[in-house]
Amino acid sequence: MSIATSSVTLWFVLLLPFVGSLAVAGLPTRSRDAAALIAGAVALAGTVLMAVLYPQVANGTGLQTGVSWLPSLGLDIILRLDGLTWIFAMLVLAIGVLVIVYARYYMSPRDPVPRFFSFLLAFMGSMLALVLSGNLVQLAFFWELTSLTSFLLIGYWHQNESARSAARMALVVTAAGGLCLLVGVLLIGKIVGSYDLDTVLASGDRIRASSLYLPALILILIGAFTKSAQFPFHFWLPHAMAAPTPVSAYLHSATMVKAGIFLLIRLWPVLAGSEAWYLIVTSVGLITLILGAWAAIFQQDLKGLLAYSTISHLGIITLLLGIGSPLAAVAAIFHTINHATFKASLFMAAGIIDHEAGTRDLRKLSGLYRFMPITATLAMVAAAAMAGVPLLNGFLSKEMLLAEALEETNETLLDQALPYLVTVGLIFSVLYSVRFIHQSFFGPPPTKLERRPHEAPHWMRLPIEVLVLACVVIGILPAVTIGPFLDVAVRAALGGGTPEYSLAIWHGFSKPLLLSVIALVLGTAAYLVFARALNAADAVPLLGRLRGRRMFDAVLSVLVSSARWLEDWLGTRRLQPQLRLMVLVACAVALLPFLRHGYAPGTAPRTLIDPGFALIWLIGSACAVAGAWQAKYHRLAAVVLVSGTGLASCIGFVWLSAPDLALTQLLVETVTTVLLLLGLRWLPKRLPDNWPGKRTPASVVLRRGSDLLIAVAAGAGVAALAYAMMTRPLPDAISRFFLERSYAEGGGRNVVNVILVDFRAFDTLGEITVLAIVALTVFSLLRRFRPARESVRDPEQQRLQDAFDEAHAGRAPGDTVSDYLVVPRIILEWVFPFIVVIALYLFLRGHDLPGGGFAAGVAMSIALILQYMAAGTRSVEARLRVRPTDWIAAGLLIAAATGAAALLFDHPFLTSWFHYLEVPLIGKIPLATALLFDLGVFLLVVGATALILIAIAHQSIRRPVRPLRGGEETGVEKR
Amino acid sequence: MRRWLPYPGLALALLLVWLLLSQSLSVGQLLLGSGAALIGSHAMAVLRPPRRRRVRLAPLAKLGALVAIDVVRSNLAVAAIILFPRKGRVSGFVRIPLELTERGGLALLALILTATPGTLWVEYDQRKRMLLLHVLDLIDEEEWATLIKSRYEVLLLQAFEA
Amino acid sequence: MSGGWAGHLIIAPILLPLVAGAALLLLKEKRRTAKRGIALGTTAALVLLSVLLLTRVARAGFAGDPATLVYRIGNWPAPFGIVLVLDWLSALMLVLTSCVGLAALIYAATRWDQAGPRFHTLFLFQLMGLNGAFLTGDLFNLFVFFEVLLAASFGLLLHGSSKARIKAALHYVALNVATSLLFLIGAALIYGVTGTLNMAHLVLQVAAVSDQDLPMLQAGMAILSVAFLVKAGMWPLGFWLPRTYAAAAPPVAALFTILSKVGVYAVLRVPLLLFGAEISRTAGAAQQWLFFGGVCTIAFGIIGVLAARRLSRIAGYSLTISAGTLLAAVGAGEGSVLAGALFYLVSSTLGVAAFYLLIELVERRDAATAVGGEPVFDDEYVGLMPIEQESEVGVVIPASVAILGGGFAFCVLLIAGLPPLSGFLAKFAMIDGLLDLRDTVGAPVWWLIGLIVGSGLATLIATTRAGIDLIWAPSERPQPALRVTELLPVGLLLGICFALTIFAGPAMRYMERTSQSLGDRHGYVEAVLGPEAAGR
Amino acid sequence: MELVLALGIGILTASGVWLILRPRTFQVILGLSLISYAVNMFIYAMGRLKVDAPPIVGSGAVEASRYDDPLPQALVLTAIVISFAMTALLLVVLLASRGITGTDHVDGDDGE
Amino acid sequence: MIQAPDLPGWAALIVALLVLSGAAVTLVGSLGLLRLRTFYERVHAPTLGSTLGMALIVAASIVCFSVLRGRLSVHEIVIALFLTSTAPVAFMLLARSALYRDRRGDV
Amino acid sequence: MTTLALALAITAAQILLGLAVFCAFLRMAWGPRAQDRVLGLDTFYTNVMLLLLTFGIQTGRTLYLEAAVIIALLGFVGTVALAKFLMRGEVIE
Repeated sequence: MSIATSSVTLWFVLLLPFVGSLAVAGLPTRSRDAAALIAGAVALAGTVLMAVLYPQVANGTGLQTGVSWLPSLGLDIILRLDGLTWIFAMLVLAIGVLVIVYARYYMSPRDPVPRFFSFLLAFMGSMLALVLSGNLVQLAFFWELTSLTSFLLIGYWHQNESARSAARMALVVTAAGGLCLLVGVLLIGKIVGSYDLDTVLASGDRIRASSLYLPALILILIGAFTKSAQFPFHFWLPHAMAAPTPVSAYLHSATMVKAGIFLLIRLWPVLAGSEAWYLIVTSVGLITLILGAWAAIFQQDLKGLLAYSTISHLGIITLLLGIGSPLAAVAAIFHTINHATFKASLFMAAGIIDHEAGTRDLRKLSGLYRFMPITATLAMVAAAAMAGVPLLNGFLSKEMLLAEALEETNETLLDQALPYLVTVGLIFSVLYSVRFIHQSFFGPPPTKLERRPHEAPHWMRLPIEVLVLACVVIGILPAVTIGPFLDVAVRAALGGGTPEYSLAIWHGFSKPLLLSVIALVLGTAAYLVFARALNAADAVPLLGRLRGRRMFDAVLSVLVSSARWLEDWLGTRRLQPQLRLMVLVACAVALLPFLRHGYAPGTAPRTLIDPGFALIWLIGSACAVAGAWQAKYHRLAAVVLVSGTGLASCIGFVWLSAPDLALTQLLVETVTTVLLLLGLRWLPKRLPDNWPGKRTPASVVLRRGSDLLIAVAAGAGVAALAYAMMTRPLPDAISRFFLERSYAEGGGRNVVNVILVDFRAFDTLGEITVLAIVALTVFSLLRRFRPARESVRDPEQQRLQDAFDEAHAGRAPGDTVSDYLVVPRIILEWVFPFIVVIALYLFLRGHDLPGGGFAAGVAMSIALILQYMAAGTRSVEARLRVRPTDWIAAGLLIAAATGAAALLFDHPFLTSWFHYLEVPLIGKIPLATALLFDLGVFLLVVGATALILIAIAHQSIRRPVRPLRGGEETGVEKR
Repeated sequence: MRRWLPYPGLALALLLVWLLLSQSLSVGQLLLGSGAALIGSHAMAVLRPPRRRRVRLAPLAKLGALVAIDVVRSNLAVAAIILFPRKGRVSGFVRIPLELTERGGLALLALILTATPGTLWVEYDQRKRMLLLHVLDLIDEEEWATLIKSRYEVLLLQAFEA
Repeated sequence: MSGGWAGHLIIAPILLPLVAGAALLLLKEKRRTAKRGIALGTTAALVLLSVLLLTRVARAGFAGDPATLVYRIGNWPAPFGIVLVLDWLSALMLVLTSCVGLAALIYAATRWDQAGPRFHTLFLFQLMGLNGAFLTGDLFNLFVFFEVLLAASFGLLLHGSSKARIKAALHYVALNVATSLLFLIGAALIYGVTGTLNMAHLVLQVAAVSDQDLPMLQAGMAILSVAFLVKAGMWPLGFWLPRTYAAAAPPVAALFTILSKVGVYAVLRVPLLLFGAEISRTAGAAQQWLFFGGVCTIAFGIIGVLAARRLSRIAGYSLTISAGTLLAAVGAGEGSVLAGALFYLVSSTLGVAAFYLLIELVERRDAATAVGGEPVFDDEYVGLMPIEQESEVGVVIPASVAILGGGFAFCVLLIAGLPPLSGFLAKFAMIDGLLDLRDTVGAPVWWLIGLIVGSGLATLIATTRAGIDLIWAPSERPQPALRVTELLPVGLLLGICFALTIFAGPAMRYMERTSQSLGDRHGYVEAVLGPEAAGR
Repeated sequence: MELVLALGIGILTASGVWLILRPRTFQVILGLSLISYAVNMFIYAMGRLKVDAPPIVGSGAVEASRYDDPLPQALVLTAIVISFAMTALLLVVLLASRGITGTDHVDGDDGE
Repeated sequence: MIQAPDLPGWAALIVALLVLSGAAVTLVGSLGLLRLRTFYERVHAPTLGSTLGMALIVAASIVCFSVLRGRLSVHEIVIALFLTSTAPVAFMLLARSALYRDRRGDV
Repeated sequence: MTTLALALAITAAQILLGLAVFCAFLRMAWGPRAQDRVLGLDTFYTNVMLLLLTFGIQTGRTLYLEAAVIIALLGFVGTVALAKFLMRGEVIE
């Protein structure tokens, strides 16, 4: 097969599971056979194609193909097939086929299996992509993807709480590891300068010499250990047994947990060989080996036993990799394959037992051999392989392990103790294997089962048969069967340093054999002695307190509760602290530059003090202080005083050559006062605080004191800034341009107005939009307005006055108010047309003199509001139909259309045009688009201001809706 | 005519105000001012105040002169009160029954009384036609009542209700 | 200024929503379909428009021509009139805005737009404000558009008023009004020192500021930055963010994800422009502050995510995290970290927006959330609101939970930065860039890397805790009634992220150019003021 | 004159800041208006002070130094409008909050 | 800033006198605001400023601008007109509301 | 010379008016009645308007009179609203 065809085949193999996953996901819920068929076909096709690719790797060259993905960061999708990858890919695919066949019969007919097979295929694809990755980042990418898909698989029976929490635990642990791995590989990439696997594998020395080696190593190891359930991250694996058994058989024997191992093997040439590697990996492997085996002994759940044994065997592989010698690495690869075969078959067997007997509890199982002899036999063989009985594949790799353990590699204590500890682990492993078999298949017929078990269907047994056959064949004829493949894999994995090794059943009497026999004998004996005690165990001795899940939960809950505490401590949900912080931060950052450069007022000549202005301005400031003082209990006083401040600032503007500002400020001031008063009606009465003991608490005093300090600091800061700026000469600004062009090119003498409607009309457009939005918001918010209970009723004054009118003969209710307003109302009516004329005047001359659309609009709306005040809402609206939203829309559209008209002449938006028209008798009439724009402003301002004020005013004449029966609602009008 | 110019007098006043504001008698301003006056008087029409009968101007002019004198006089009087407080000065409320019912007249009277320092229009009871007045320097209630009735109300009655 | 109609396209993202929004006001509230149609059409047109502008920038930029397009409003020359500047960054933000906007609007059109009056107008004005803020090249005009978008956001936040919304809105409005005042002070100071408001002109003027005036300028800049950072949600200035967003109606919250980026955008634009390396009399210190602020913000975001009890708060805090990440990336320096951060900005914005939309769908299973409270007052203007008039009668999709779960999972992956969506690539790019800085910046780089990784993990922990129970736990609750139009926007957003993953190469290339352009003051000045000014 | 104006701006700001740090909504709204007066004056002051030099030009050639800087004035006008709008909005929101929570505390609950 | 328009001597004198007396009257009125004892009395005080004080200053202004422009400038009359028609309204309403407060029971 | 005298007179008048404003301010700040404060504000407005007139005379520009016109015409609106609020408990019924 040519390279090109092979590449295409490889892509095909990789994409097939993903495509299959999507296809299966689209199947109807009940289509069990179709789903299984598609999934099986996909996996089988993958297996076959992968097998076909073998020649490409057999000669040691491998295959590499890639597409560009994120070239600037060195991330390309590269598929890289070599011996090691091939072996793993085959494991993934072939065992996948078997698991799919098995699952077809295992899953209940009522299960919506398309989802299951879809997830399974997605996982298969991710796993394949992981092992085929030719780029480290790509590897990390698919690494996380396997975590995710396995999460879905583990949580497949999500109706069970255990499945949900197990899935979550597995996800959190492995995803966290994956993130560490990502950083780790990025570090490696930085050392090497590339994420390309080939490059990385070629730069082992450089990596080990780098100062980043240790962090990178640790991060990558964390990734690998979490995935491969190594101590102390092993705890998620037993809980993951909540997954359907096919998932366990697939993920937890052959694939997912092997990803970590794969990574360690893959990077072995680069990372191994340092002391840190040896110490960390070996000891973690050893601890995991012993711990897992020890815990497995005491499990009562079949799958639990297998899970812990998996942990233990993964420990073996890790240990082997940790030792660091090439031969150990060979053993590791070999054991990986072996473990995959026997453990997958054991899981499947356990699944059959569960299926048939209805329980996986070892204490309830007994004597199943008579019901399912074939399954029992198969399980026995597989278990024997697990225990390391000769003639089976497990034995071979175990021998290699013992040999390596005995080998003296260095002087450390660990090295010395290794053979003994490994043997202890093996003894345990024999013990639990024996227990597994004996307890379930032998002994008296079971009594605690709910149904009578019998042999599983043939097709369900078939996968086990295939796998057990593999165990036996490899065990007996290792050199012929697995030998070549292993050889290719080892060469690919270890590169140049491939050692001489021999795969044979018999190596003569040797220390490893002795230890092996000891382990077998002691293990069996221990079972015979402790069998009964083991059945009574309900916890793992010595490790009882180290329940992984409880610790995980505890860690998470500590995390969450401390986060909550920290959130309260570091954050706040209250407004005052937030404003305080904001002011403080602003003060602080504004201060910083002055700390460095010092503060100095400028040198420009000062303006002479003008007593009249100075007096008014200081009175205005005094008003502000007094207003601040009164605002808590005397709101009205505060409003009055703040108005005073506003007025003073108007005068300031007049004095300081800004008549436009003064005019506008004055008008806005008036409207704001009315607005605040409208609001005041709905606020509660404030009474002075009555502190216990008539004394203000210290905390309150302190807070007020600190607020005062902040306020003074802010004020002083702003004052200092203002002073420093005002005393500096004005830079050569752009304002000259406006002054010079205003009349010539803008057609107006009032430069401020020309800026607003021409030079910077875009600002004005935005500004009126703000006004429009606010008006609409106010309007819509008030539609749902719900006054507080005590302010729903008429104000006290009105009630008293109405009561008075009612109580007195010759008076009708409402007389008081009508007497009150009779004269003012007449006068206000008179004033109305005058205000209208003034508004028009302000509008028309704005371009040349102070005024303009905005001022005119506000004046107009004040005229309206006055009528409302004098005559009342109903009376005004009976005569006057105000449609504020239409005004707003018209204003906006006119302004925007004026601007857009320029586009018709291919001028930019808002390009103005003006012309002086000679009209006989009258003289020159200025025609300017700016005036039209200002008209938009005018209309909008009238509409928006009126809408805001009227909407608030309307609240007074609305009444709560009382729900009637039948859900209908009705409004009861006042009076 | 009514349709186009609902309140001719008002429109004239508005035009006057416009011309005063623009400080110009040019044709352009006259036109603009007329337009504004038109709009203004239509704005008034929207409010639909009750129609008023013709107002006689002669009594009003006389009234204006009187008020001008009174304002200056009472200004000085009140200034004296403020600057040189004298013991025994009493201020208080006076009730005065009014014959004037016309809205405009009432409003004008209220303006005059309030604008004159020393007297303050406080309340008018529409049913009893009773005016409540506050006087800064109250010597004799009766005297105030007759003063107001004879000095202002008579003229106002002539202007508005004759 | 010529170039025919194409030359005027830059103004369209502002003008179009403005006109459409205003025109909607003329329609009676009852003509809901028409309103929906117009709003949707406008937003869709905005998507097309912004994509067109983006391709224009990209085509010119990748071809080696100047990518920055300038539009002089009112035909006034550059430092005097207001200019709109379309460059790499603003084009990107425009596309992002319109896409999120379209998704949110489609979602809202199913039922949320009935929860109060004038929704579509406010929505369009919001888009207008956002687009304006991203396009403008004038400091004060930026303020105006900030106010436009804030005002609209107040309105939208209060849409379908409820107790939580009103309480949150009170804080939000008060804080933002105060912030706006800071903005004004800062902008005024800058004007006072330099005498100009045009950003490009500012670059020139800043370089000419005398030593004596420098602290004033810096103080102005600092105050301005505080205003931006409050909006960006930096710790300790951004406590309002998660709460406010959690209170908003889902489509509104989704749109707000863009809003939180405006502050970051402003930080990217203004201070970077004014205090870059060329004029670096203070650049170092400011960037350092930004960096540490960002780091603290991420840390606080992580804490918040872990502490959150509700999904909407998780989403809010993940915005905090993303803001912090961006700020820290800006602080760490321009270049590849920034490119990664921009990539992250895009994908996290899309992800969180989709997440907000999904949360409501997921939680709808919990309680039939009424769109609004019952009205208290009879309405004077348009009559009573028909509440839930056509609710819950949608097509019940059999696999609704599965779809929800899938969407939820993708959102989580996107936010947490896990494969297979673009979040992973973004984090990868950022960490990759950061690792290059380890020699220049030192230890803090490791903190930042740790926090970036940690934030993903924290998000994962928090969302799985809440999400698994919501989606997976068996319940007696009826299947949620979903409508296709509610899922479509989520799919749209996730689909964009998916596309970003697949076309990561070109996308990242765009981000890199964006990041470069941010550092290229000279190019900016030249584009806006012309070559003579820049050569000065 | 500069000093007087700066002092006034400072006092206004300080009063405003004090008020926005208070717990009652009405205080906050008044505080914000006070600060916005101060800020308006501040922006104006950035064009430096000129008495009796309003930027209203004749039709002939213009001697720019005889006029006050018009740009800050235009900015202040925009700022006035916007702050008016925001005050209105804040007022309505505080009314709604007061109505729906029953208190005028800024946090919607009366925990001092 | 101490400056004034360039007026002929007689006009300057008139203007100065008018302005000063107007201001003085206004000040007296405002002093009354402080010195009078009850609210009802105090309401009378500011009328000084809004009538005579205003009239004097407006007159000053008219004289000043008429002389400056060389033609009659009566544009300030508008101010007088508006102020006299609006100021009393405020006083009236205010006094009545105070009265209501004082006799709560019998409004 | 006469100009200077006039200038001094105007400045003196402005100071007098400033003092008048101060009196008004004291009423606003002291009260004691709410009506007193409102009255103070009204006086404030009137006095300020007069001050503007003097400023107009001082500068010889009629430009500033516009603000005075606005105060004269609309300055009372705030007072009216406040008074009505005191009387009726709400501004618009």
